[in-house]
Amino acid sequence: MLVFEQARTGRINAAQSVKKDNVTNIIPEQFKRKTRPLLPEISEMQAVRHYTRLSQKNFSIDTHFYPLGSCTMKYNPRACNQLSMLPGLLNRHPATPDSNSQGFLACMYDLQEILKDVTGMHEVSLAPMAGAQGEFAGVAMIRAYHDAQNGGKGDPARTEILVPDAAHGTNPATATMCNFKVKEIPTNSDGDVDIDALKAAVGPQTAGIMLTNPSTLGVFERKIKEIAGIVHDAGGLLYYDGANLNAILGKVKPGDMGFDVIHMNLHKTFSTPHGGGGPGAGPVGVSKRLEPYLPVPMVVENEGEYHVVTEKSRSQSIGRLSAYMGNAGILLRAYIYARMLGSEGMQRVAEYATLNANYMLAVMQKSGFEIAYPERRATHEFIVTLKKQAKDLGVNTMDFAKRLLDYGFHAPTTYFPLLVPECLLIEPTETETKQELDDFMRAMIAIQKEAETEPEIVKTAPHSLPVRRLDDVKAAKELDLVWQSE
Amino acid sequence: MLVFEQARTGRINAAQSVKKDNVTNIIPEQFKRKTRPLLPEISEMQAVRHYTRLSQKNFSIDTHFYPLGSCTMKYNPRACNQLSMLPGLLNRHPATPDSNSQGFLACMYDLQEILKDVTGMHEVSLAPMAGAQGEFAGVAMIRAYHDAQNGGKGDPARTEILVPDAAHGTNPATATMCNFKVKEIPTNSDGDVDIDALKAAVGPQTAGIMLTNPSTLGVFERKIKEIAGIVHDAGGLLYYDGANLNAILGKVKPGDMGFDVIHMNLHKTFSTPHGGGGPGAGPVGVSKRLEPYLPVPMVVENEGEYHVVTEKSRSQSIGRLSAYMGNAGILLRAYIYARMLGSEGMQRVAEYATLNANYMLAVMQKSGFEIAYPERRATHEFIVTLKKQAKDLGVNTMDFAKRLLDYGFHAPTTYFPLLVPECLLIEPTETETKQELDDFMRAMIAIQKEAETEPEIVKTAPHSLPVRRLDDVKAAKELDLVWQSE
Amino acid sequence: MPFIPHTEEEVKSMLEVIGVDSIEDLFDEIPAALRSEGLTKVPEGLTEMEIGRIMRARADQDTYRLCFAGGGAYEHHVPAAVWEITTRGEFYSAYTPYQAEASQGTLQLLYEYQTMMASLTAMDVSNASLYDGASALAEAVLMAVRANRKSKSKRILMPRTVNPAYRKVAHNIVHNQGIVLEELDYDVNSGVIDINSLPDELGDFTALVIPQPNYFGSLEEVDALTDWAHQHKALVIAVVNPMSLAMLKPPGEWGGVDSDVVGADITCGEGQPLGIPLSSGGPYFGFMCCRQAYVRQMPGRIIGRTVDLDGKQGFSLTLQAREQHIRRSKATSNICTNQGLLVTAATIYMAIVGPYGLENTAAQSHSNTQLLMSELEQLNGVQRIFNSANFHEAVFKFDLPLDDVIRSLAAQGIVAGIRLEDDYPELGNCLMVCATETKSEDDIKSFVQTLKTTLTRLQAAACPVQPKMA
Amino acid sequence: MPFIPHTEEEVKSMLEVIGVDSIEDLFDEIPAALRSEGLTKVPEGLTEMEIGRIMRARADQDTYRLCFAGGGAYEHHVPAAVWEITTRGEFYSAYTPYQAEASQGTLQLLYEYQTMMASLTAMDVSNASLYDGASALAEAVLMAVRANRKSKSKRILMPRTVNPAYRKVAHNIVHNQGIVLEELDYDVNSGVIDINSLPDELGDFTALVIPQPNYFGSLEEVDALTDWAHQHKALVIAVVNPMSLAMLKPPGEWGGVDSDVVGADITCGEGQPLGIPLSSGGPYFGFMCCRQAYVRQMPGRIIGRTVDLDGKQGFSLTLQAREQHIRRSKATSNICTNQGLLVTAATIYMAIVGPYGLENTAAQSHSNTQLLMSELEQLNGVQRIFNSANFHEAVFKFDLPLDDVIRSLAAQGIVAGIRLEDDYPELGNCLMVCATETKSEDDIKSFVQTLKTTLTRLQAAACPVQPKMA
Ligand SMILES: Cc1ncc(COP(=O)(O)O)c(C=O)c1O
Ligand SMILES: Cc1ncc(COP(=O)(O)O)c(C=O)c1O
Repeated sequence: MLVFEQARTGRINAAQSVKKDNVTNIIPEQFKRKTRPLLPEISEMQAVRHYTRLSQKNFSIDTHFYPLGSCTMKYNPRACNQLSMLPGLLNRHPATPDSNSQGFLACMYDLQEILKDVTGMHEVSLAPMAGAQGEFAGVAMIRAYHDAQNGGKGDPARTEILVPDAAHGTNPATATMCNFKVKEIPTNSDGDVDIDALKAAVGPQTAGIMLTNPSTLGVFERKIKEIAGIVHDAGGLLYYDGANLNAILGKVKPGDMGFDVIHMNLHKTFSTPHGGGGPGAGPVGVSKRLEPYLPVPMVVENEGEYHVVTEKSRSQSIGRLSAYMGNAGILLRAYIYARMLGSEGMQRVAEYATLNANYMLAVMQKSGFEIAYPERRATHEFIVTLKKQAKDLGVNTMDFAKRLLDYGFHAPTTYFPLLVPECLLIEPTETETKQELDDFMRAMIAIQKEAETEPEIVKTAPHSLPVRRLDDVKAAKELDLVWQSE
Repeated sequence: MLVFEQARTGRINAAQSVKKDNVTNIIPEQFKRKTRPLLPEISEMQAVRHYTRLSQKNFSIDTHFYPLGSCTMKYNPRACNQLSMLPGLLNRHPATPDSNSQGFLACMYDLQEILKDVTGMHEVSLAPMAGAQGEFAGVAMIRAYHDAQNGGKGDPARTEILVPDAAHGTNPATATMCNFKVKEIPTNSDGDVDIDALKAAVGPQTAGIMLTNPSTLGVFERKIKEIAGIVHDAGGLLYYDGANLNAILGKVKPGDMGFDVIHMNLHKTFSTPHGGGGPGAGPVGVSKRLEPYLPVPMVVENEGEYHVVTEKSRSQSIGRLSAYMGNAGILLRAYIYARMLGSEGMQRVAEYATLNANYMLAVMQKSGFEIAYPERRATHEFIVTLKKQAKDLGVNTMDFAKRLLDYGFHAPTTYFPLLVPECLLIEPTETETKQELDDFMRAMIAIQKEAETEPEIVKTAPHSLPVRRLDDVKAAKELDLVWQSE
Repeated sequence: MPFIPHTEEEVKSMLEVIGVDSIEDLFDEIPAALRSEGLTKVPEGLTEMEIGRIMRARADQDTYRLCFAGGGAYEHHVPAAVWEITTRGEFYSAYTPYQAEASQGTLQLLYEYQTMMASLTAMDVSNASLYDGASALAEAVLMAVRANRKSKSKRILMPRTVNPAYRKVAHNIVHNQGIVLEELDYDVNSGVIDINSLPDELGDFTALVIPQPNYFGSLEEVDALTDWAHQHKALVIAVVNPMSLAMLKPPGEWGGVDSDVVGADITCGEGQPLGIPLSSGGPYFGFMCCRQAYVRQMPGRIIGRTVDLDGKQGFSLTLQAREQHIRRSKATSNICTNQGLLVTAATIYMAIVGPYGLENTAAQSHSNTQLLMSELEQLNGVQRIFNSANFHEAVFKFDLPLDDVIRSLAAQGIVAGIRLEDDYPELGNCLMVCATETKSEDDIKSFVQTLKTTLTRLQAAACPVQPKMA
Repeated sequence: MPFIPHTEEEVKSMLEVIGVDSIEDLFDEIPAALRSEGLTKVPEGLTEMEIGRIMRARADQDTYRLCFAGGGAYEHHVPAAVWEITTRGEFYSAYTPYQAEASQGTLQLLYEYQTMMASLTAMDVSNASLYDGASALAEAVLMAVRANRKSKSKRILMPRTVNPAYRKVAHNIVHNQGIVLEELDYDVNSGVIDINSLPDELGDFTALVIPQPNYFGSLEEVDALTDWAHQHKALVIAVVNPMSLAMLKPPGEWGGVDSDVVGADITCGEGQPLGIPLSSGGPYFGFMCCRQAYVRQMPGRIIGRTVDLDGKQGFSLTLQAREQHIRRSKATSNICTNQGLLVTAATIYMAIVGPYGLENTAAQSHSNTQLLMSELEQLNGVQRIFNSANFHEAVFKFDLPLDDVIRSLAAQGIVAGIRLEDDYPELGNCLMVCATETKSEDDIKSFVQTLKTTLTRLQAAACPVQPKMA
């Protein structure tokens, strides 16, 4: 039942309603609202009960294995939540003078330093509020860089951004937002970028390339140094999509691969919560030549005092991307997590995430599932393709995905990357136990058997969730986005 | 799966494990533990997932209507939890000097004053940790009072406590703990105490009587003044079991009814959480003559400063009943709740709890259910007896109760009070909406229909819960209280 | 190992299955030259207890007593239930609801949120959030350019009474696409846009941005502005404080006096006042609502109600063809991760306070600010500078150097307000203050009293030699 | 109306169904003379925001910097996850699991708890909690009297090294039934019971209570004491700190050297160290474990594992025939509501820290106390008074008036420890201190340094006239 259907006109939560004694209201008539908005008139208990029960209808990391490839669904330590919400931090107004904000600013500064270290970049800004905004900041910096060339006259010919066909959708979308044309680069059959195609594609029109390494195919781009050389030689810059940083944390630094700019998804690698869609945090790191363009605000240290620097003192900055300091509370969570991991712990993240993925790959392969890149090492994730099942049994990836829900597992990422047909991108993360991985794989094998013997049960799954399979076509055709009373 | 079955030897939560650098261990060999205890070796995430999932298997006020008679399952405001756990309160060691505890002590003092007012008693002690301990304190004070009579020689003939047959089990059990004999007083067919039987029962052996008013039969004892007279005239004292205070909060004061001592269940009337079994808080209030015997500690105010008083300065006190100040954190919750209600809000509690119960009684009666005391007003609860259903259809109260779970409602109290056969004691509380009550009654009617047409579905209920009906006989016969590996 | 559950034995058996000797071997495709030497600036790992100690010390350091700053981030009471439910694992640790059947909790909540926001703004539809108010404005500008087929100008009229940070963010984002934000000045006496100053002859604009209340807390002539825009074939982008909408005419009802078209076309803003803690400026959430006709131009997630195989009601992400994961370089925006958890909190907040609670909160904030204003007006050396009606913020000009005042109050545990000079050079020595419902009368008087004492002290310090018989 | 959802319309329709005119009519069975005039000492209701302001001010008032008090309540680190899960509505707002099928969450958790506690104490079985450590001891005494069929004495040997508050509570509860707690003194040098002082000739005791560590933090000769009791047909009631059991021999393994019987018969204690915040002394929880043979004499709830109609594992309250709601005046105890929520926290705590975490916490607490002791021993005017091995507490005698020291440290934000004189007149000017794992080396040194300065200052104040050339 919707919350509105539980309401009754005139029901008031007095404990939550400021008393209007002696209220002065001098708002002129023409500015006033005339009718009450449709907010539910329910009691506090009704609200608590309704949303508590709704919450129970979700799968989440706290309740289920959630091997969603590219999303790094690992344990979100509860300490990060609790400590980032300490009253002194939770109540701090963003306009509080620096003098009264040294505790908060110290955390931001320390986090910048930590991220510099793990990325091998020259400088970091914490400003962007998610991966896609980090990408925006990065590509905007690439634009700013080219615009500053030739003694400030710019390099207007550089109108293209190269993007491998395996890239996440945010990469081309970001290039467009920065007014670049997108040129797709194909992938070899072994999952690496097609070097010949790249060579053919670069030129004086190349502003840069956006790469994810490890790529979204779950493999490490081995020719990264060669790629960097090709793009740099053509005058382009290299952008690193850090969504997969979990795979190499502390093991390899993007800065060492030759990247000029990177974003990180702290809500992936640094385990801040996904919150059913967000928030995230997408700090950017840059090489020395892009440093002047970093988005503000940033935090600097000066004789033991921390200060916020803004566009005022950073005139070449691409500027601010949010009203204040990005998703500050999320940055705090990432900082707390980073400190708990420490230098050794970070490397272990990459190691065990990789171990888990390669273990699953090996078992899945032995169990008869087709691996997309069987000759490659998995990084922290790998791809199974169910194209044979789809063709021979009429049971496709979506069917497997939905049926997994019945078995108590969230589905891996489906139908991404787009270039692998009927794919499942599986990312177990380092925080899952071998037992859990084994249970998941047993479920996959059981579903495979079902697909062979009673495919209907798979094709009409799920059967044990709050709803059965939903009609997405109807949703898009007969748009119902807002509840109307009768 | 049990938590132990998810463990693996050697799994360590490093973030939760104090580092043992430089640890000095000078415990002599003969005192040392030799084998590790069987605590689960699981990761923090496993623990979070396991207990989060377990929690989802519970019914609770935050998820379900829970009309458990005598238990006052009403909304537990979340503010009470949050504010009682503010760091300054949560971290306070009980041995903190009074000088550094004025905030906490002020709350305790204010709560004492509030409880004095709502009970109409002369003085209050917050010490007891639940209703039953409040009863113990009360009856122990009655004993202390009699022991102090005759110039301190005592009144050793007073060996009996009278208890109506409708009383809660804790009443007779408490009398026994204080070494009194229990004499049961029968109830009239209208639900009031049988006055003639009472008159016959009192005498020089009577130490006192324990009464619940409104009684556990869901009716107000109309002859209370007469009863008080009879018992007092016989030299006995009157104990008030405050479990049902919700029904009369701010409307009638037990002190005005003639009671000498009362306990309150703050986890009922003052809405502190039940926590799956506890904690509670059972403050006691007394008339002037019992004041010297109140349990310690208590809080007094002196020129704006609050102090804890102990047995040191209260030599006639029955003493302390807990190591510190009872369930302090629960007392804080009750205080916060009381302040939000305020004087008017308290009276409304009684009014709307009573309205809800009488409304349900009326509808249930019209729907054909047999009411135990149809000629009486319901207080905040009332009794339905299903003895006809049990006899005619073979579907008993337990079957109805279990079937209600399938309909998404917690069952009312079953088979209590013992003197009404096949009874359901229904207490809706004031925080439930009319909609919820109507839904519950629709479910009852639906179950009645099932009982008539397909009784098996009721007799084998529940069908939609994590487990089906459990074998309690096996549980008691083949005791399995502790998990053993293999 | 923190957060890694593997035992040695398990690692051994897993490596065996893979067929390698060590975990290190799994990194053998990475060119050796790239392998890093380890981390040098990352300190050693801490236990939860150790980091707790550090964070508590830092948090304690930043605690203040009273805050009268607003400027886009407002201190409101948040019912305890809001965050106790929002941080339940099932909301907190879920991903974007791609698998709808396993995400009905989040999806139904978002559908309810869309309904609440649409009603609050009186717009047809709402999306499920953007990053924050500032970036929401940027997205609104981009959307207006896509949506307004009648204009090719890529010029947007942007009043200076819009939050300066929002204007900067909007510029930083949209200028890459050649979109120009043309500034529109305000009237110095009223602090609002002078209708007569609108560039009637200047021709083609894609959209007019209208803030209400504006950055100074003042109330713009939204009806006239809306009608002006629609007469000039420009779309109206409303930037509003959702809390104020409990009292103020919602954007969906603006205008229609001198024009057939009623209402703003796109409404956006900052959702923080709806149950989101101040938290140093984030995470908050941006909201966006629009006319039904423009829904396919809207960026961000949108949830639709549909049915399952049994015809039972259910919810799912819809109109995904607008989004980057489907449309890639042609998407309406690059946004992917949004601010779902904050929307969760805001939805629960609105459900708990309801229409009356929201109205009372807004009214009390308005009233408290009126009290603060009248108290401040009685101080020497402090003058209110705009004479327009306002919601819950007001601007005061100080005779003494404002920075000294702010610094001194900060040292006394009071965040005095927002200094405007950086963003409005013409408003030197001007402080913007705000008193929401969380301020008691005592708080307000204590602030004014402290300010008075401070001013006297600073005054005395400024003229150390007192005239003998003044 | 706070927490009441009724609208006027609903009230009207409900009254109609009942057939009365007003809510007031529903109280018509209450004699008019009894109706109260209203409440006079209860202030007007407050909103959540208003009470929040009051509570925050009061909480801030009581904040201190460091605490070295123990004495039965110990500051330990509690992982954030513990209370975030414990306060989930489904645990927090459920009742006692009478309807087992709708309470499997709580019931399985309690079964797991019983398993953990039985293993930690090395006893056969555990109940599901009692109120606190002190009242648990009282219940243990009552239980021993029921269980020990060989003794009719109703006399219990109660060492003075048992927490004095526990002894008082036990007396206050059991003396009503004519049970006598006979005091047993300790050795003044060691602070533990002298085996040779045990009353060999005095005859029949129902039970001997053995604390480990004892109230002073010292380690009792548990093996010899246990054997002595069993040789004398007395039961052994162990009172233990569950945290210490990660390092110390568990009661189930005590004795058996000079007796055939191994182990305590009943073990009880305070569960607070297992993840429960200090919270001014409560709510905590009492635990109780015993031999299988005595399980039917045990008070409190007990959970059993069983099967459902399909043979599937499930959990329910069992042995209810011991309890008051069935057995009434013949029940093993009057306890009904227990401390379920705290047990929930303790179970999650033990699951998260695991055996290693618990061991390390205990070991670090022990070690920190050793450090604190060695630092204190270097101060002038402060002497340790017992020479026995100890766990994480120790007693020091001061030359200067202890109350002044305590007061002065409190004013500096330090809770110095527990003064023993009230309970032990012979220990005048003695302070008991405790340093758990939450104290860093710096904390300990800062405490000792502050103490040193304070002592010097007090010393100076005590002899205001300094000898000229001392
Ligand atoms: C490979 C990749 N790149 C970029 C992104 C975008 O990050 P965000 O969702 O934080 O905007 C994602 C996340 O979904 C991703 O998986
Ligand atoms: C009527 C009555 N009396 C006494 C009690 C005992 O209170 P408690 O459970 O708090 O010990 C109860 C509660 O169950 C009760 O309902």
